[in-house]
Amino acid sequence: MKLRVQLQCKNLHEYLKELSPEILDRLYNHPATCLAVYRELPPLAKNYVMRMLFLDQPLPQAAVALWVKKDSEKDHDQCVSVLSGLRLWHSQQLQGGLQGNILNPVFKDNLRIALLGGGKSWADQGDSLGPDRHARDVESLDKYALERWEVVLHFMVGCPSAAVSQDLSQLLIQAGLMRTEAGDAPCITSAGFQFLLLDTASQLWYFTLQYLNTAQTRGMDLVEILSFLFQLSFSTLGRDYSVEGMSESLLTFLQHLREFGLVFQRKRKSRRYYPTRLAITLSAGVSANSSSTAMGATPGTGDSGFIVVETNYRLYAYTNSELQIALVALFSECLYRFPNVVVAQVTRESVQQAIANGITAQQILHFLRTRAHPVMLKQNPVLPPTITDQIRLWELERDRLQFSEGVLYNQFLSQADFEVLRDRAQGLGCLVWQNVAHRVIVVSPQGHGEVKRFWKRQKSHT
Amino acid sequence: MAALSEEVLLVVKRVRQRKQDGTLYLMAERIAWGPEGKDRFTVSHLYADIRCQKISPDGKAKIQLQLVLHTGESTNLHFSNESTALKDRDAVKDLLQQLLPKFKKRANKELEEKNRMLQEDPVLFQLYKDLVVCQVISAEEFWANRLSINNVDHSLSNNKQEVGISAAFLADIRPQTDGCNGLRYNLTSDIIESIFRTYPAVKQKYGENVPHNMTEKEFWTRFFQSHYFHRDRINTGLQDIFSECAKQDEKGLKSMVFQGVKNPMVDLLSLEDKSLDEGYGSNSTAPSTSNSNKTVKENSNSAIIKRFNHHSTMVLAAGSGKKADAPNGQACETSSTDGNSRDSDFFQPPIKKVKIQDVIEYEDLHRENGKKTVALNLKKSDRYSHGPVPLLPQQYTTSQDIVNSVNCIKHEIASYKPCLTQVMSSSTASSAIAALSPGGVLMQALAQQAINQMVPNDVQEELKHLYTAAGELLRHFWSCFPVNTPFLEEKVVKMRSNLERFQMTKLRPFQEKVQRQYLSTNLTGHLEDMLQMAYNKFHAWQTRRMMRKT
Amino acid sequence: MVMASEDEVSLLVIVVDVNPIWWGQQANREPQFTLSKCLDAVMVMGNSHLVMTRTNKLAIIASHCQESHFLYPCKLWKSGDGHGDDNASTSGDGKYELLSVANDFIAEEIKNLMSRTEVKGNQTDTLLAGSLAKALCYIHRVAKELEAGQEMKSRILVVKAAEDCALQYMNFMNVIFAAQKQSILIDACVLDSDSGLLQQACDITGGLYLKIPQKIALAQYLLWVFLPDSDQRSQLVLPPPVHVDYRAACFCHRNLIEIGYVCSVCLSIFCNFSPICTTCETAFKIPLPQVVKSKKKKLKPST
Amino acid sequence: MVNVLKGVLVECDPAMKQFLLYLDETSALGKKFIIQDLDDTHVFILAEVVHILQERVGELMDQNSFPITQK
Repeated sequence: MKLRVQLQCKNLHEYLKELSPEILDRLYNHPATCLAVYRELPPLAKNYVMRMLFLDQPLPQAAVALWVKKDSEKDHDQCVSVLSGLRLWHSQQLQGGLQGNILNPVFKDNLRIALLGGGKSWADQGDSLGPDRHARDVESLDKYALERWEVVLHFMVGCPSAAVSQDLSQLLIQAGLMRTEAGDAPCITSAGFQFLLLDTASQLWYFTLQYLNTAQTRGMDLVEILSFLFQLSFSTLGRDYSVEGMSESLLTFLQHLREFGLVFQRKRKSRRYYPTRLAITLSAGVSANSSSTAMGATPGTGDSGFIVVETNYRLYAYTNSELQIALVALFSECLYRFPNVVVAQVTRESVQQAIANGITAQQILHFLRTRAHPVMLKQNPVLPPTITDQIRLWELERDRLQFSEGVLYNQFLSQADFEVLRDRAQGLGCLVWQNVAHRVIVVSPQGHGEVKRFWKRQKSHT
Repeated sequence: MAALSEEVLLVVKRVRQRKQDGTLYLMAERIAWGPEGKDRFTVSHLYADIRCQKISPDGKAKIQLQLVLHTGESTNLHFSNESTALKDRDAVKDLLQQLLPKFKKRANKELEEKNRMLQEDPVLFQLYKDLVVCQVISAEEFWANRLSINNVDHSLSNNKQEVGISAAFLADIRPQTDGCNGLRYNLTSDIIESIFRTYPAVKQKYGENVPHNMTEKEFWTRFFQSHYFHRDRINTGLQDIFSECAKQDEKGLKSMVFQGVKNPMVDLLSLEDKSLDEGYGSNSTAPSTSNSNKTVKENSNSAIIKRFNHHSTMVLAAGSGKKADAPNGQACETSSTDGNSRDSDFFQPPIKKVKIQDVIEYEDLHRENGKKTVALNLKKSDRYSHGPVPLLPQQYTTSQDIVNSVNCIKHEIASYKPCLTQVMSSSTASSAIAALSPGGVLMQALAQQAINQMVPNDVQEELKHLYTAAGELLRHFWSCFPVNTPFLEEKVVKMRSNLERFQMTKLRPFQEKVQRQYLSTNLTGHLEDMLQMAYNKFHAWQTRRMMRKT
Repeated sequence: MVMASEDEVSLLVIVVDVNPIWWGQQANREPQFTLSKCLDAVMVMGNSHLVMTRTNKLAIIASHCQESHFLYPCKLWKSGDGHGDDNASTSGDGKYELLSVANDFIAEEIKNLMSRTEVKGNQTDTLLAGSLAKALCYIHRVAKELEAGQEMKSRILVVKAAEDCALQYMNFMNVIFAAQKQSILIDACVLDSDSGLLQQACDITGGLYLKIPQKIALAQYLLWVFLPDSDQRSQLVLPPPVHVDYRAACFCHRNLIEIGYVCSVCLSIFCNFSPICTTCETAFKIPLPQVVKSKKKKLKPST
Repeated sequence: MVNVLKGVLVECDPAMKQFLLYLDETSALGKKFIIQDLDDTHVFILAEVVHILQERVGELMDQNSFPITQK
C-alpha cells in the first residue's frame, strides 16, 4: 500500500548515465550538449577537461593521479568515475605499455568548438530572414513565458480558465502529475502538488525529463531533441532564430516548447522563434534539485522572492498571482487578502492537510526558501528555525505508525522449522520482521507465494 | 647500633610505625625509628628532608605525628604508650619544632630553587632528563653554572621588602584549655619573632632574663600571665617584670600623642570629633592624673583603647622595619609612624615642600612646555618612493626604436582577428604539461620545500631535544677554555668524555632510527660537525699540553 | 518567476600588460609569440572561465603605458553578464554566442586602444598599479550590485610583460594591501623578467606567481594554473610558491641588501655606514671604531 | 502446524501501541482488529482498518495538540 509517492528529480548527470553509450556519443556531436554536460561536471573534473582540452595524445594515468594532493584523492576518484561514466574520457594504451587517459575525441572537438569556435553554426541564424518587423524585447518575452508556464500550472490546479492542448494534458498524466478517472477532467495527484512546490527551473527540468522519457514513444529522436534543448538553453535572450532545416519531429517539439513558454513564436507557422528566459535557465534547473540549498532569484528575472514568514507563523505573500496564492494556500490558512499581498497563517491543521496530500515538510520549506523575500534572504538562516522545526515536527506526528503489508507465520512446531523458513525468507529478501522467541515471522506479500511453496516442499520431504 | 656515634637528643619508646612497635630517636642530624628488638633503623630521615610535621588533633583516640618530606611521601608515627602518649608526642613535636627550622634554612633553599627552575622552564627540564637522568653528566656539573643564576636570585630575594606583621598576630595565638583551668599557648618561632618586632621592650626583657634568670618557657608563661599581656586588668603587681615595659609604652605613647601628627597635610586636631582625643588615650589633662578622676570602668576602657592604639602603632612601626633597641628606637619608630620621622624635622621645609607639591600637583595635568623640535628636512624624498627594484642596466631604448615598435604593434593589432583555435598546438600544450607535471621544470622547488613535511613531528621534536642537549654540553665544554686552572683541566677532560658518551648513547641511536625510516636526508650532520669541532679543539689542546710537559 | 541559481558568483579580472614598446620589441625578438597571440590566449582563459558556471563573471583590463582600459565589459556593452544587442554580428562558427560576442568586443576594444596610442619617450612604463586599482574598483562595484543572499569570490590575474616600474612602488603597495583587506587574490603570470613587486603581491594576497618558461604555451599555463579558483586550488598540486625576495634596496646604490644601516631619524636605508645621513643630513654621534670594537666583543663568545 | 495470516505489520512506539490496544479492547473501530500482539513495538492488524486507524491516530493527535498560533 503506497501512502506517499516522493517526487524525485534526477539531475542531468543521473539522467545521462542511464542512456546507452551510442546515444551518448551521438549526443556529444553537438557543441551545446557538450557545453551543458561540461557545466554539470564536478568542479575538479571541469579542470581536468580543461587541462586536457588541447591535447591530442593520451596522458599517463599515473601522472593524472598526481594532479591532486594526497588528502583529496577521494574527489579525484569521484571525478574519474564521472568522466568515464559519461564516456567523456577513455583509457588508452600508451606506447611503453602503461595506461593513459584521453578525452573522448568527439566531445573534445565539440567542446573546443563551443569554446573557441571554428566549427559550423549550431543552427541557421535568424539573419537569413532579415530583421523581425515585430521583434520582441526581453521584458515582453519574460512576461509571455511567465504566463504560459502559469497557464500550465493553473491547469494542474484545475482553474477553469486555464486550457491546454490534449498533448500537454496527456503529458501531464503520463508524468503522473495528474490523474483522470474515466474520461472526466484530469485532477492533480500528490506528485502534482509536490511538483507545484518546486522552483520553476526544477519544474521545467522535471517536466522535460518526463517529456524525454515519452519522447521515443512519440517517435521522436532523443538526441535531436536534447541537443536542440541545450542549444536553446545556450542561446541569447531577445534574439530570434529561424526554424530553417528543422525536422518534423523537431517542429512539433518546438510547438510543445511554445506551449510551455520556452520559446515564443508569433504564429504556429512563423519562420522564426525567440527562446525565452525559461529556456535559457533550463540548464540551471538541471543541477538544482529540491534538496539543494540553492536559493534566490536568477539575476535579471523580473521578480524575486515575495514571501515573508514570521516567527509567529504569519506568512505574508506579496503577490497577486492566483497560482502563487493557491500554492501558499496548499499548506496555510488564508487570513486576509489585499490587492498586492496575502496574509496567511501556518497552522498545524493546514500543514497536516498538505502532508495528507502527500506534500513533505521538506518540500514546503524548500518552497518557502526559494520564494523568500529579499528581506528574508538577508538573514541566516533564511527561515526562522522555530517555523522550520515546527513544520518538521508536524510531519513526524503522522509517522507514529509505520504500516507494512505482510503475511504472518506463527505457531511453528519446532525451532528448526522456524529457522528453516526464516532463513529461506531472508534468502528471498522478503523477510519483513521476525521474533525468534515467539517463533514469529512476517514476510512481504510478494514473497509469500514463494515462501509458501517452499514450506509445502519442506513438509512433503519430511 | 648504627648511629651511636651521633648524639641522641630524645628517645621515645613504644612508637608504632606501620603497625609495628618500635623506638623513635631524634638525633642531631636526623630522626630515625627502629622496630622493637632490631638494632637498626628501618626509618631514617634527615631533618633537612622533612618539609613539615603534622599532629593528630587532640580529640583523636590515636595520638600520631606525621612527617611530610620534600619528596612528598610521609611517615606516620603512632605513640602507643597509653599513659604518656600525648606527652611523648608533644615532646617530639616541640623538639622538631626547634630543630627543623635550622635545617630548613640551610638545605632546602637550594633544593627548592632547583625544583623551581626545573618546573619553571620545560626546556631546562628536558635537558635535565636528557643529561642528568641518563647520566651523561652528573647533577653537580649540570647545576654547576646554573647556581650562579640561582645566587643572583638569592640576592634578589634578600633585598626584597620583608612582610609586615598581621595586626591580629596575638589574637592568632589560639590558647587551648588543657583540662584543668590552665591555658597552653603554642608559640611558633615566627610568632615569637613578631612579638619581638612589635614589642622591642619585651625583646629587651627577653635578652636580659632568658638564659640565666629563667628558662624560655618560664619567660613566655610569665609574659602571657603578665598584666602587660592582659592589659585590661588594672592590677599593677610589682613583681611583674613587664610592668616597666608597660611604663615605657606609656611613655612612648604619650610622647607620640604630644608630638601629634607631624604631617602638614593632616591636622587631626582640627576635626570636631572629640573621640579622637580620648581615642589617643590622653585627654587635655595628663594621662597620669586621668586615673584619679575617672571611674575604674572608663579607665579600663581608655586603657584598652590605649592598648589597641599602641599595639597598632607598634605593628606599623615594625612594618616600617626600623631595627633599633627599645627606648629611643621606639620613639623614632613612633614618630616614623606618622609619616615624617623625627630626624627629618631638621630639614622640615624641603620635605614639607615636597609633600605639598606631590599632593597638589598632578603630572597628568602638567602643561608640557613645548620643546622646540628640529624640523626634518629630507633632501631626496623621492628615494622613499622607489621600490626594492635594483637599477639594473635596462637595455637602452632610443626614441627611434620606441617609435618603430609602437608602429609595428599598431600595425599588427589593426589587422587583429582572434583565432582561438590556433592558440596553440597539441605539442606545445603537452610540453607545457610536462613542465607542470611532478618532476617538471616548474615543480622542482617542491623537494626542498617538503623536508619539514617529510620528517614526522616526533622526529623533529627529538632532534630539537638533541640540539638543546648537545648545545648544553658544548657550552660546558667550551666554557673550559682557556684552560688555566687544574679544575678546568679536569673538567674539560670530563666534558670531552661526556660528549663522547652523548654521541654514543643519544646521537647514534637517533641516526640509526632516522636511517631505518626512509630518510636519506642527513638531519644530524650539523650536530656531528659541532661535536667534531669540539674534539679537534680538545685534541689540539691536549697535544699542546703534552709538548709543554715534555 | 523565481529560479534556483548557483550558490556563488566568481569574478575573474584579467589585467593584460599591453605595453606597446615591449610588445613591439617582442615581435622582433620572437615573431611566433606576438601581442595578438597573447590576447588569444587570454581570451581562451576568459572563455573557459565563463563557461565553467552560469554565475562566473569576467572582466579584462588592458594595461597600457598611457591608460588602463576595460576591454570587457566595455561601454558598448549593456549589462555585465551578457545579453548583447543584435548589432553584434555573432560569428556562425559554432562558438557559444555569449563568448563570441564577448570576444568580438574585446578585439574591437584593443584595436581602438592601440589606434589611440602615441608614445612619448618619457612614459614607457606600464601603468600596472593603476590598472590593478581599477580592477579593485570594478570588483567593489560588482559586489555591491549583487542581490541579497548572493556572495562573490573575486580574483585578479595579471599577465605581465614589461619590467617593473620603480616609480609606481607606493601606489602598487597600497593596491596590494587594499586587495589583501578585501581578501582578493592576485595571481601573476610573468612572460619575461621576474617582477619583485608582483611576487610580493601574490605572496601577500595568497595568489600564485608563475614565470612561464615558454611563452608560446601561455594558454596551457593559464588553464592549468590559474583557471582553478581558490578552493579547487586547495585540492590540486600546483607549482610551489616562489621564494619571495623581501629585501629592501639601499638608497645609495639601490642594491638589494639583507643587513644595512638605517638612519635613526629618517629611516632611509644604506648599504654602508656614512657619518652623515645623505637623506636628512643628520650627523651620527657614534664614532666608527667603537662600532668595530663592539663587533669584536660579539664575536668572542661565539667562537 | 504453522498457520498463516494476511494483514499489516504495524511498527510504532510503545505509547502508540497502548493506544492501539485500547482501541482494540473498546473495539472503537467497530470490531477487534489486532490479529496478534507481537512485541511492544509491533502489532499485526487487519489490513482494512489501516485508514480508519490513521484517522483515529490523527484525532488523538488533534486532541492533545494545542494551538500555538493566535489569529
